Amino acid sequence: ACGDKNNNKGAEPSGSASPSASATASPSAGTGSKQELVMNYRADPPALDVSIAESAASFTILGAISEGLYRLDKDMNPQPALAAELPQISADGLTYTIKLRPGLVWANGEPLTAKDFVYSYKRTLDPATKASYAFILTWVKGGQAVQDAKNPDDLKKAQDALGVKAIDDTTLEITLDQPRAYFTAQLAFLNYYPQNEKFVSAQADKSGADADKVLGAGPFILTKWDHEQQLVLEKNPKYWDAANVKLDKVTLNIVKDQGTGLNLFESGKTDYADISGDDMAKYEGKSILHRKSELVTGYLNFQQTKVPAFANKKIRQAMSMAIDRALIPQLVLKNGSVPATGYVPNGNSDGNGQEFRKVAGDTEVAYDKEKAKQLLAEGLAELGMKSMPKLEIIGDDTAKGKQTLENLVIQWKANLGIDVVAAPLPHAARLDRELKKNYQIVNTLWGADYNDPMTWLDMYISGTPFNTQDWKNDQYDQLVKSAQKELDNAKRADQLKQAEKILMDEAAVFPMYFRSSPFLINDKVDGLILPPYGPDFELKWTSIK
Amino acid sequence: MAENHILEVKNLQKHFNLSGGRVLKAVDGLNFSIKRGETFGLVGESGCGKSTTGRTIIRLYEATGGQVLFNGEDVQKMKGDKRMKFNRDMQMVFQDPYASLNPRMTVGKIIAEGIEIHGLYSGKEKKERVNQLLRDVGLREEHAERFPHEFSGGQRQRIGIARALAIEPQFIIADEPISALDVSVQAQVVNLFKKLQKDRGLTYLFIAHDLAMVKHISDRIGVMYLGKLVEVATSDKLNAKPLHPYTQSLLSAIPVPDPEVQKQRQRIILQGEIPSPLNPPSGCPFRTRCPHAMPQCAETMPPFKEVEPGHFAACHLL
Amino acid sequence: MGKPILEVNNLRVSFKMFAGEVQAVRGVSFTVNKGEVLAIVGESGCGKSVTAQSIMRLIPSPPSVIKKGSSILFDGQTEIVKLTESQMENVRGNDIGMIFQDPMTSLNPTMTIGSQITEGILKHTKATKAEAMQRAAELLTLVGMSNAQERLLQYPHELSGGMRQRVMIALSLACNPKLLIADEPTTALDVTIQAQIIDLMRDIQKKTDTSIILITHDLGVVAEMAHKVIVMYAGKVVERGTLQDIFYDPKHPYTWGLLRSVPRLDSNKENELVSIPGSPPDLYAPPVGCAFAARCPYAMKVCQEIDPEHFDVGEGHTAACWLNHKDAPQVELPVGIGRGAHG
Amino acid sequence: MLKYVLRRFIYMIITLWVIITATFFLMKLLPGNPFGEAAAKMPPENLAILKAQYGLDKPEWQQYLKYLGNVAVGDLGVSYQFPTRTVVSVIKQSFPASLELGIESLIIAVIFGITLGIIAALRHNKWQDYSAMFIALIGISVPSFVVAPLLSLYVGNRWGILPPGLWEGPENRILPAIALAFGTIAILARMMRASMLEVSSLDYIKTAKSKGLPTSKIVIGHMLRNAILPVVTILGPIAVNVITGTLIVESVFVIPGLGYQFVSSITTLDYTMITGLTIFYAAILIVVMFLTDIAYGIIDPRIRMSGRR
Amino acid sequence: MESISKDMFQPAQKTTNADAIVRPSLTYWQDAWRRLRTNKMAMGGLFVLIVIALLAIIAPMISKHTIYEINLEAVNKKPSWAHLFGTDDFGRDQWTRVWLGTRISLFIGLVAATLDLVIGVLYGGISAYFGGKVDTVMQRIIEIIYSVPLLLLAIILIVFMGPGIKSIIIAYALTGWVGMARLVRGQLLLVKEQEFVLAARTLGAKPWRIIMQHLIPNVIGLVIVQITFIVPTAIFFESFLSFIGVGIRPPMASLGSLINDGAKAMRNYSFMLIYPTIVFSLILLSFNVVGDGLRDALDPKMRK
Ligand SMILES: Nc1ncnc2c1ncn2[C@@H]1O[C@H](COP(=O)(O)OP(=O)(O)OP(=O)(O)O)[C@@H](O)[C@H]1O
Ligand SMILES: Nc1ncnc2c1ncn2[C@@H]1O[C@H](COP(=O)(O)OP(=O)(O)OP(=O)(O)O)[C@@H](O)[C@H]1O
Ligand SMILES: [Mg+2]
Ligand SMILES: [Mg+2]
Repeated sequence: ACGDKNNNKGAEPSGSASPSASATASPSAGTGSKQELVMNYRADPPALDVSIAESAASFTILGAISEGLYRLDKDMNPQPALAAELPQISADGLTYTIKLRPGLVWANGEPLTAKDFVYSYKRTLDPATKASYAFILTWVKGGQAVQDAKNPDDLKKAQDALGVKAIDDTTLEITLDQPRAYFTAQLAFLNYYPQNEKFVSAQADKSGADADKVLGAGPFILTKWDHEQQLVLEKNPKYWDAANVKLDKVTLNIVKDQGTGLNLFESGKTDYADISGDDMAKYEGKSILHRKSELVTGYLNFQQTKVPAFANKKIRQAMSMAIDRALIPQLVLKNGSVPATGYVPNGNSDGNGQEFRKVAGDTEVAYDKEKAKQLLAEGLAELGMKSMPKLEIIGDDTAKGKQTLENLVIQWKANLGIDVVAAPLPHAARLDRELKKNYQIVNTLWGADYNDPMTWLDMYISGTPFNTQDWKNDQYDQLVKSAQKELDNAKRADQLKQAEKILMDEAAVFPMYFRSSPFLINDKVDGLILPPYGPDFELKWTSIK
Repeated sequence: MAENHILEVKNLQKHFNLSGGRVLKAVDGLNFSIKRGETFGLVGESGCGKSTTGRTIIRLYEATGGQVLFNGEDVQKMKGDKRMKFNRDMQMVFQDPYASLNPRMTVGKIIAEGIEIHGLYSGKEKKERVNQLLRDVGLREEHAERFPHEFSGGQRQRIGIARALAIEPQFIIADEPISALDVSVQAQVVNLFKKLQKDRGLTYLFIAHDLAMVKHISDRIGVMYLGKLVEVATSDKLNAKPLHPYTQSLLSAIPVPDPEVQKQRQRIILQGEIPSPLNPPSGCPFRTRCPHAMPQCAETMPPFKEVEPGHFAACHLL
Repeated sequence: MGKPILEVNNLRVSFKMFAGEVQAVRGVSFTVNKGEVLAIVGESGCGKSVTAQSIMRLIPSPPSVIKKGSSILFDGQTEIVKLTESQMENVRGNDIGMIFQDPMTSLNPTMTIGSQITEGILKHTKATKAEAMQRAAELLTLVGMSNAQERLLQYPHELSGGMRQRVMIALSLACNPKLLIADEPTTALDVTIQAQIIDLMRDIQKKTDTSIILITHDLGVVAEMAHKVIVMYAGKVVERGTLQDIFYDPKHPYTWGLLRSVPRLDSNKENELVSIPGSPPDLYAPPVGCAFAARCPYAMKVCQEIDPEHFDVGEGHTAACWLNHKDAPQVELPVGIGRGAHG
Repeated sequence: MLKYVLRRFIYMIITLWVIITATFFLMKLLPGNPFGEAAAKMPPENLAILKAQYGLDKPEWQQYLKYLGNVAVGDLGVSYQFPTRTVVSVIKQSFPASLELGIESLIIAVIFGITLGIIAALRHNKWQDYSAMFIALIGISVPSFVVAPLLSLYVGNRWGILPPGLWEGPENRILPAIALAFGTIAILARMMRASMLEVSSLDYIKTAKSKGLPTSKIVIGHMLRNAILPVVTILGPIAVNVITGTLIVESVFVIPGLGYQFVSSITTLDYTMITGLTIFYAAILIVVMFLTDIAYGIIDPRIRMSGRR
Repeated sequence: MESISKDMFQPAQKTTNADAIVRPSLTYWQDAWRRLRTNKMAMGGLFVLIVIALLAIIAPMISKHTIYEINLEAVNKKPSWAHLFGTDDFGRDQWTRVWLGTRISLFIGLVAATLDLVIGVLYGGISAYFGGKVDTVMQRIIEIIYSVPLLLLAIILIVFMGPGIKSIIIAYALTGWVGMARLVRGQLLLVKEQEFVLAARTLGAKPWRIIMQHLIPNVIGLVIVQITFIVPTAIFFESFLSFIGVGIRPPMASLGSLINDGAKAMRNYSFMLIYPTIVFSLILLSFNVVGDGLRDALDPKMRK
């Protein structure tokens, strides 16, 4: 989602072939040593409720306490979890039939059946639940109707018509509105997890608010939750795969300051710390340093209604070309992020089994300050203007956010001779102005909600809420819209590739970097997975050597 | 009322409200008047309400009850220009010379302040006037640039007098202007007061606890005890024939600067505790220390009656 | 009268100020004997309080300095000028008590009377708290305050000026000092209370054989209490003698001026009071000759050039005035001075 | 006295009401969407439903009255950002740590600040004065965002003397309390010095000396109480700030306090949280101010008598 | 006693010997200035302040470097002759940045001090002088201002004014002076009961005159001490605002924001923290010694 709120600290790319970073290549069972792990965690999660969860923090913790039909392994491949095997997909790609493992139970001992999935989906889609990720469930046939229900009757009707059925206790059938190539992986996504109706409704509006208000069927149980201070996870003995869960206890201390986090790590008080880019250099080459490249792109938007000059392609190109975007990861972020080579980041699939970036190549405008000057002059001439109006760039007011703005302002001044004023704002204020299109240039982020180019490209269809810069290109709209309906994955991937090319050629957005984040992980920790999107880490296969 | 009364005080009361709803009757029903050009002395022991009387007259305190007429006008009702005029016509010399001088102002500024407020002189004239005043009160011109703490008590008192004189008032309330001074300076100051009175026709309300000096300077004297006047008479009459037992003891207690005379004198030494104004005795306030106290004294407050023409006293013995 | 309890010799005290040095006390010498009351009189600002506070070593330093050559010998053995601050602590309150000029500001507003009195007792004796309280109550009764037990728990602002002054006296007497310095103890009080307090001090002095240095400008009080008197002017002693010497046979024009300034009970209101014209010299740079010369009606050339030393004019009676020189013209005692002047 | 307390209590209520009103409407001036960024993706109809649930569709004065009613019964509302958490529960959970740390740091600050101030005043313009004031100046010139990380890095990590963070045992309290006390020490020391200098020249100090009391007794018995008033004056607001938590010290030392909640509620535009926490803060502030006034009377009996101040 | 010629005992000519003017006659301000000048510490402080102010004005102007250049060759270099204070993350010269930041911080500090002097002292003066209901209301207003979170105010300011120095100063003007107002009021409640205030009233002095001439000069010592806190407080207030985005806009920097950034970088590049902190501490130290000197100089009793 756009700059998931707890996670805008900057990142870096890695050459790693595997899309996720993992503490070691081969998870091996720990023997003898105490299977306890202490970790820093950067934020207290909001409500740990499957329907409402929207932040990486919720995804991470719920991922440990709870489980979906599938769980992504270190290569981001879905492994059967609550499901016994991979789904049976109908020929039209619309119907998924999934067998559950027999004898599944919730952590409180109650049996877990296919009905719990049906309940979960209906609850998430119910407008009263106020689930912000409900849109992901509208992929299920009839989902949109539930979302749009205006009164209880409509709602009841729409819920009954929803394309999800418990054929029996262990068989679930899901019908989609259209074929989606990446749906099996999506079934590992938090919002497709089951929920225990009895338990959830008993909590009323406090569901997921405290340790005793969370129920899962995952590898761990949340035994303690001191808000803003500490969460403790303990092994769930009733978990179907308990035999393969090595860790007995995981303590997560909420540490917001990375400097202190590092102090805690260095003084042996924690086994895992996220660190800032500035501190990374010191650990370069050491085995405790781990990097995860994320499906996150940092980019600039130029608002065309506010600044009519930005409707001119040459001016947009000039603005982009004047920036040596390599400097942002190098001088500002220093966390391993790489200069962007397009909009869809490295590691993102193309929906057809391949990595989008590899297929699409480098579509980004190259840094060329001479050409930029020339383009600016031409653009201004076309518009009959003498100079650019006074410009302001808004962005987050974090340390790195401010430095990024500073760097851009300097480059525009030095390379293009134009004055842009930097206006760092609190995150919420920045986001508000962005969404209200009340900006001239904005420095912003987008992170994948699911591993498909569509999560990146549908937002620039003209008139959609995230197309805040008011860029409009009919050809682009057409390409993305037809890809949305395209059944042939190869063709679809090609359409999306073309669409991105248009986006980049037109300089509609200016991607600067693909984000990556550095972590320090104690060498004794084995099998801790750092996935590129969704949760921050995956604990199930982790052990202490 | 006679035309020549510059000040008339009628049933003046000043009560202080203390916390806990207690009321301190600092001044409780005073009646006296002062003729133009006269010096009225007000004596009484510490805390009997002398300063409060003075301050209420000059409106530093709002009276709780009663009236103060200055040149026939009710002081409490003056506003605006009238009030400014009143501030010019009536001045006060404060009891504590040091506390009444702003420690951060030079003497020159202190004296010039009234002149500035009333816009009397400016520039060179003002400076000359200040110098003149300094000389008048027996200080030197170069003192103008010094600060109050550099002066001795007597000199400070003179600064206070110069400040009061600066705006040429008709009436001066002198609140114990001499008690902190040594005898020779006392004499200087008293002479100064008298000289000014002669030259400018000033009227004084002269507050003190030292009867010897008050007797010397005043035409008439009022004796206060615990917020009330107990005796009023001309200076000579009071000296010759004090009526109230308190006045009698006051007069007898004045020490005489002559060792032999002093040894022979009979003094009336008062016994008993000085009552608190918060909790005044019933009836006559003086009865707790009075050598002649009678049962009647505890019951009723003796009336303030004119025993002889111009000689008032409040005592059941009379 | 017994042995000397205090011998002050050539005491010189200056204040170092930005504009120069204020020579507040310029060579003061006097002796107080056991059981004797010595009065110091003199014009305001002549250095009485500074002298008194120097004896207690209480003048703030800086800016003040006690000059070299000054000597304050207590009880024939203790050289106060040389004591360290902590040795001084044992002298203060214990050997020498002091009553300050202003009772309104000399008591701590945030402490009860009782604890202010007992503090000194606890410091100098082995008394317990309760004993000290008992002693404090006795002292209050001694200085004529009723309800002593209750008073002990009151704060200074709850007392009248006279009461506060009596508290000050009680406080200074707490440890039966050998010497009591009373700096204008009755100035702020009306005559009836003043009379009470003088009586009280006399009583105490007689009973305990305490020596007293009484500083005052009220010659009436001096006449009533003192055995010996020194007259100070501009930081110097100008005349010293017995009470009778000073009142009936003064030998210094300044003393004459002082005595004549007092309004007499029978004085005529129409007459001006006799005062000494002019004001004392600036102590930043005292004049070369006699400091009083400029105001002295009898000033001679020598007065303006040479500062007079003390001339012996009787037994223990000295005056620092050239008029007492054998070559000087004879001057009549001005009217209003001498026996019977205040009849 | 009772009457005075009662009157002050009424003032307190009025002040609090003004603050509630001001915050309530000031908050409406804030930009943005109180439901967080996820709500941005919601279709307008859903957003309207959401708004209706929070009563945001009603006219503002109705919202205001309803809110006042709720506050009166101690209900400060539910967080917009985290609908499962009420403002009161957040306060309950975060305030204890802030309070504890605040009190600890105040104790340190008062002890050190006053001692330094006294030393400086007693040795006015001597080397002790200069060194005490130099220490105080370092306290002012090195802000908490430098002190706190430095302490965590050196004392906590490099030298390993005390834990660099986390809120577990008593040993975890020391560094943050020191970091928090740092600036306060400086302010108190300077205030105390100035005020002691004034007191030391007063007459009754001479009286105390004349009894032969040693300096230590004079300082403790006579000067301290009379000099402490201005210190008490400034200590009030400082104390409130300190016990309600400070973002930097809390985040550096990983303390689950209220300071973070304050800042994050504002940066995330969590309306109810902002208003609720502000009311809480204001209430504490007003009470502390009141206690300060009472303390005046206890420290100086003259003030109790006249009832002013 | 040596013999003295007889004619010495002739009556003297009246001279004004005793009346000789001895002490140099100076006005209050001349006097204060003279006293300040003899205070070595204060003069030293004043000198340092002047040097710092001059550097803040001149150093960025004569520097070869601007804050608008990125130098890849010189990123995070330790101090050297080329870069006296080292270089930052972008290879910019810290010397230039520190002095530019000093310029801004000094400005903010001085504006804050002025606002405090004007608003805070006056407010406290009025509240104390009038007392009673006026005081009650004014004190409640202070409580209200204390209570409204600074951050909330700051964010509203960004919304309406955008980030920048103007917002900082407005935010400060709205809230920063309350401490001073309270302090001044507290002290004045004692001063106003003194007799010299009453004396001024009997002269007919208007409240304004009494507050300005009689009350405030008598709390100047405390006011100066408080002002010496205000300067650093305001500078950090600015950096706090910068921290939340209402402060100085990058690439401009202030001392506060440089120290803030330095604190983040201290683990790796301690010089980034040390130099701005030294400059800042020097400013404060000088402000304080000058303040103390001024306090002494303005107190007539401290004549030395
Ligand atoms: N502002 C005030 N508030 C409360 N009580 C006061 C106030 N001013 C004076 N009093 C009380 O009123 C009484 C009279 O005081 P006042 O100052 O008039 O006495 P005084 O006769 O001038 O005594 P002194 O000779 O000591 O100056 C005293 O008991 C005093 O405590
Ligand atoms: N702290 C001080 N700083 C400067 N000069 C002082 C100080 N204290 C006293 N003096 C000066 O010393 C001289 C003597 O003062 P002292 O207080 O001894 O006078 P005094 O004889 O007690 O007068 P009074 O009768 O008015 O109390 C005065 O000229 C005074 O100006
Ligand atoms: Mg009086
Ligand atoms: Mg004296």
